[in-house]
Amino acid sequence: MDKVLSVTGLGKCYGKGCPLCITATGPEHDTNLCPYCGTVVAAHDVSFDLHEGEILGIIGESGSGKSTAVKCLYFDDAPDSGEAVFHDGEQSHALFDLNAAQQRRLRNHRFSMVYQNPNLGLNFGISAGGNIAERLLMSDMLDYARIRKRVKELLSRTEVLPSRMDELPKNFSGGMQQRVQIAKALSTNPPLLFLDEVTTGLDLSVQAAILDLILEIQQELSTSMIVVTHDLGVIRSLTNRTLVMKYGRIIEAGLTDQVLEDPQHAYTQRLVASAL
Amino acid sequence: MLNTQWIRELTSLPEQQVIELASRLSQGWEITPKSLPQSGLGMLKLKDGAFHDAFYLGEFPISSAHISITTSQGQCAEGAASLISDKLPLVEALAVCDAILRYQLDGMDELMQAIAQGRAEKEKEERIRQSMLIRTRVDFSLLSSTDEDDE
Amino acid sequence: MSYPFGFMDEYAKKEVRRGILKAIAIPGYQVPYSSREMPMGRGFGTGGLQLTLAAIGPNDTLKVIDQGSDDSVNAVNLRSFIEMTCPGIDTTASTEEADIIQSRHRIPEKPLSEDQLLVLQVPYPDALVVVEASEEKRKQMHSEADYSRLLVKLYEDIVKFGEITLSHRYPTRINGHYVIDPSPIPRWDVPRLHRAANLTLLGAGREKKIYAVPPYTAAEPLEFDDIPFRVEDFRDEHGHRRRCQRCSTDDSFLDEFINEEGDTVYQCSDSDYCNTRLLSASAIKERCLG
Amino acid sequence: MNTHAILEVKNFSKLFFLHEQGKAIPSSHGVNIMVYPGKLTALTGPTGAGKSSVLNGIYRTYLPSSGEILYRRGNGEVIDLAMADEHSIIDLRRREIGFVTQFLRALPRQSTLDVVVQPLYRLGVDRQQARQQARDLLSALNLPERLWEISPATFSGGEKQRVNLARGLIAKPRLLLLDEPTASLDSNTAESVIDLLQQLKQQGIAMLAIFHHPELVTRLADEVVAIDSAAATENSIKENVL
Amino acid sequence: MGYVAIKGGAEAIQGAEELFEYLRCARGEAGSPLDSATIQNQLRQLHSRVLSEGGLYHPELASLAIKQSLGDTLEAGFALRAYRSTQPRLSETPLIDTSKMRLIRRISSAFKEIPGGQMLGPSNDYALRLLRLELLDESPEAFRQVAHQWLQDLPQDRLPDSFPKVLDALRNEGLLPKQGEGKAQAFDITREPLVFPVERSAALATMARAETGSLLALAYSNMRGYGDIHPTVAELRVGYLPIELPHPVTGEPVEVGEVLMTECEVVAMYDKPTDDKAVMGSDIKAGTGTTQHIGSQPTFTLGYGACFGHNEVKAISMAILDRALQKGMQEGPSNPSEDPEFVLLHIDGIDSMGFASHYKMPHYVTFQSDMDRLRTTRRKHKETAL
Repeated sequence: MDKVLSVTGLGKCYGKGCPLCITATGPEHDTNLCPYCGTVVAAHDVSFDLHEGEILGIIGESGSGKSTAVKCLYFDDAPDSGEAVFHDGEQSHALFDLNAAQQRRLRNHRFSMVYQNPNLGLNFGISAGGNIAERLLMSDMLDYARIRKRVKELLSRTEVLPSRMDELPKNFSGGMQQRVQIAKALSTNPPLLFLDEVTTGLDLSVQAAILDLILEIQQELSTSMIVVTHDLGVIRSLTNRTLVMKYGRIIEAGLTDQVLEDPQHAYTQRLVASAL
Repeated sequence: MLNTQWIRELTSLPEQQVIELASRLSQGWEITPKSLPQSGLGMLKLKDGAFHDAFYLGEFPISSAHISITTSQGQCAEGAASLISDKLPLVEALAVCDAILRYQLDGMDELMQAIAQGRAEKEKEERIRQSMLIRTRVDFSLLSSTDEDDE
Repeated sequence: MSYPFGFMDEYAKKEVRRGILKAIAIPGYQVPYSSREMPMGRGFGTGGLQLTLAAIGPNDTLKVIDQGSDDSVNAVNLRSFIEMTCPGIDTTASTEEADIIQSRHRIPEKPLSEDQLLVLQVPYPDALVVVEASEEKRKQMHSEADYSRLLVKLYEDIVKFGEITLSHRYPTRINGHYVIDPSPIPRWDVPRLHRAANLTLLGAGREKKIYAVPPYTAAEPLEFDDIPFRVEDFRDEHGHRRRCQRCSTDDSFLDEFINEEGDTVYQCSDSDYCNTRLLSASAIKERCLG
Repeated sequence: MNTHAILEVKNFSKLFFLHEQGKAIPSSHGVNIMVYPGKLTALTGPTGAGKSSVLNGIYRTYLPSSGEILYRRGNGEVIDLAMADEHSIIDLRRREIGFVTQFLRALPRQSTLDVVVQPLYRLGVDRQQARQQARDLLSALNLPERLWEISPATFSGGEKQRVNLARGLIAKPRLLLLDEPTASLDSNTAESVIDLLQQLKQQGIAMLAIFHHPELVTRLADEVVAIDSAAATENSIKENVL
Repeated sequence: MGYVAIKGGAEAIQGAEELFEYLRCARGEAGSPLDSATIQNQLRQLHSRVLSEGGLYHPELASLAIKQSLGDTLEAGFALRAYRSTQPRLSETPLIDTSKMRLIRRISSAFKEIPGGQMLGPSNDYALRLLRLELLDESPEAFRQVAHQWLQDLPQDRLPDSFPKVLDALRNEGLLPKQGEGKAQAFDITREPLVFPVERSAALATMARAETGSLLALAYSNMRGYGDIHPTVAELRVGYLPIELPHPVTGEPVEVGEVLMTECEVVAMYDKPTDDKAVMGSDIKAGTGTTQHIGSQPTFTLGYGACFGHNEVKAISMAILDRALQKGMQEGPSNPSEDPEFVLLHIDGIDSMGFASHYKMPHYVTFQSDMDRLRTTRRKHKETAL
């Protein structure tokens, strides 16, 4: 299997920083806030690989750095250190060396993000179909009839009635909005998809349906995905491998069933025990 | 030593009086501009009171004149002035006065008298301004002592 | 008080000229400039006026039109101001005779030549303003030629109305990159920007932008491959092209109004074009009859 | 490693360190096992001897504490499963090594058929064809057809077990790990499972199994490894043990 | 044959202007024209607004502008602006410190007693807003008597020429952000266009010549709850600022005049130290009680407002908006009043008034085009309905 993404030593601090920030924070110090200068070490030395068609989970509580890592990769935030190489067919892109325009290009054409809050991924002022059309138009699909056809296909694939494509997403249920978000994310067949707490806040049965949909799509399109969540159930259902983060560090990484059945780190053991 | 306030003092006299004085004192002198007298705008650059950042508050009219003089006695002098105003004749007159003061040319005494007269005018204005403050000063200490008396 | 030639002080005129040169060098790019206050309202053509004043010289012949007409109040007002502050220039109502044509809302019907300059007055310089209020974000979208949100607006229009509802100010892509707001000209006038022989300068005074469509430059309205851009339709209910009730031409943009009898009548919007047609028609008639 | 074996476990140990209690709990110690293509090796021993830990260790659901787990891949290459990187393990799980446990884990809403067909989808088998194979297998395992389209969440223990088996067997792995696959089956179904396992053996599939009933060891095992928590163990052929 | 209905525009324009002028002079011989000094003194506050909104401290032309525009502040400011477009820029003052201002008013609402004292100066803050009907029929004698009376028995004591700033006292206590020298470069909005993001100096300059009502409205939105800076007026000063320019020959500073101005400093509720701002936005998992934050101490935050003339509402509004904009620039705007683009592009009276007026101009062509769209759309609608 080919590597899609390799991340090495990614780090991100909020604050002015001091020489002691790194050594004075982390799981062993039980904080990510530097006691000397007040800097938040949101992520430090985060490294991992992602292979084609793989779903990687990142689990941790809020402030663990899991969202920071994904935000950096999706260019919502800029890291302070580290490298990330995205392998796209013949091409390789050192993500953090690209200029802003190149980054936005990748973001619009090769990556996708499904946010916990559909408000972030969708424009509620335009129709569900219009939301999906925007991404297609961005990729220079300029034939109205073809756009309509593709939008219908995507919506049926994500089990949204195509007859509702011209309605505003704000009239939809939370689960439906998530489906539209997923349809939009998939519209350009991105090789890399980020999912940020996509089922948080949804009813249990809706959660299950969304997870099911994500799995099906992953199998069909062999999209590589990074799933960020604090929910062990999501990790168990979706992912092959899991990173556990705490206070900005990866404290454990392994096959998902191994992390859940035979956790090595004290924190992971506590996490798993508390979820049972 | 030339005081830096003389323009402010002299221009508190009526404009026409200053122009006439300069033209009378410089009668018979040869006056040539060192640069063309101009009027236009100046920009006021302030230091803000909170962070001491520089910023521009706005513009004001400005005129300036720069002349050289050969007096009837053959003495050479140079004078210049700027003024917040767009009245060129006035600023040209001030440039003449500047030369007189700077080179102690003939008429210096008369000019000094006019300046003293202007200074008296300014003093009057200044006393009015000071009165605005003195008469509207809030005396909190008085208030608090009254309170104590009541107790 | 007397004013310098062209009203503005020389420094200001130089700055406008620098802006013009930059605008020509980057077709369709909105060049910011520190627009000066003119003695008429922002929105009354102060952007176009500054361009005209920075470009005009004593031997130039100027035409000022508003809504296609030289007699419109705004055109009259601008023309007399320019005459007052630019001694030595000539003014004309004839499109052909003018070196500089300042216009609001119309491009003259008669194609302009390489020697002519068209100055358009612009209220909103940025076509993206309908989808993005923040100028900072719009600037970034332009730099990446990211017009997808504008196209979504067209998409949504077709979904909702079966038609693109943009009537004037139709977003137009210049030289394959920047999309401009071509000023509130009707869609009728957009194709006449495309590869025109003349230079077109667009000036927004209040929004402080200058941009240009240089001679022979592509100017293409945004459209879908299968739903082409369309100009105003002047056919009657039987599908016949309406004619100007005055000069009888059937190839110009028409104004519609209600006459004394309460009937709807149509007339050329471009007064010079109408007059020219009328003159040549009467010349022909005379020749035939005589 | 033995040239005939597909799997050779050498001196495998597993102990759990529980941070909360601050103590280490030994589970398996010094286990040695051989598994051969077309043969079934049974793992026997008392409850708590760590039999399941061994299977989990081989499948890498548990991280082995020490020892080697040498596996011969389809292409002849030998790999130590105790040390292999995660992506190799994922690939092996997808293509070569199956694991049937007593527990069924599936997405809450997923239909039985969808649960069973998953491994084939992952291999990229045509969807139609994959579903047909799943149907055939479910009927071979006597699961009533009316249950195929509903979620196994509400099934009885025996029904769940069959779904689990079907999913573990459908992709025809080269090595199959079985942890009490017939534990909660009625005798009829148990018989059909036994048939199925026999067939698999004939197809050359290697199996390592833990059985609830000693009788099944007798009927199915070619090799037996008896382990207890105290002593090191190794393969012995069935006859020697019995 | 006449051409549509717009023929004769020129005559109509001239007629309209003559009528406007007639209304200025109506009442004929019974009235008398306003002179410059009357406007400057009797319409002092109006005059101040025009000075600052026109962005040009020219008291005489400001009076003229008020006169010819019949007292419309927007129009009058506009005329001053148009005038400045014709004038060359000759000079720029050195950086002037406003502590040299010759004050006529100085108050603080932060402290009862301030070094140098509080002086109310000319203010009607506490006057009852009752109509003074006696002024309806004011005789010239009574009018002159008021001034005469005030000038009687002027006190002889003398106050210092300048006063310390209240902020300096707070700063010495360490309650304000540490003060370095500040930025020496300033953005000139009269010669460079605003391209966002802009520097604070561009925001200050834009607000200094903004329309008073617009500034007030946006500042008010912040005070009411669309924003939360909770300001206190540390000091409000009105006075004459001496302008010194270097002598053209010797280069030594010479006072060339003075401008009347108002300035205001507000102190706003404290916040995290500026360099820790990013911390506020991120999801911090704070450590246990053992960790201690040894970074810089929280301080009050500050806002500054200033304008030509005597216009206190404008200076206060500007100071509040300055603080709000700093917040928006640092943390991203969460309210319109914190959004630099929103605030700075909508407060200029000349721009906004001009654009509102332009809707009075003919829009035949665009309206024709609108009608075409509506008709076509309706036709389509009918077709699909059939």
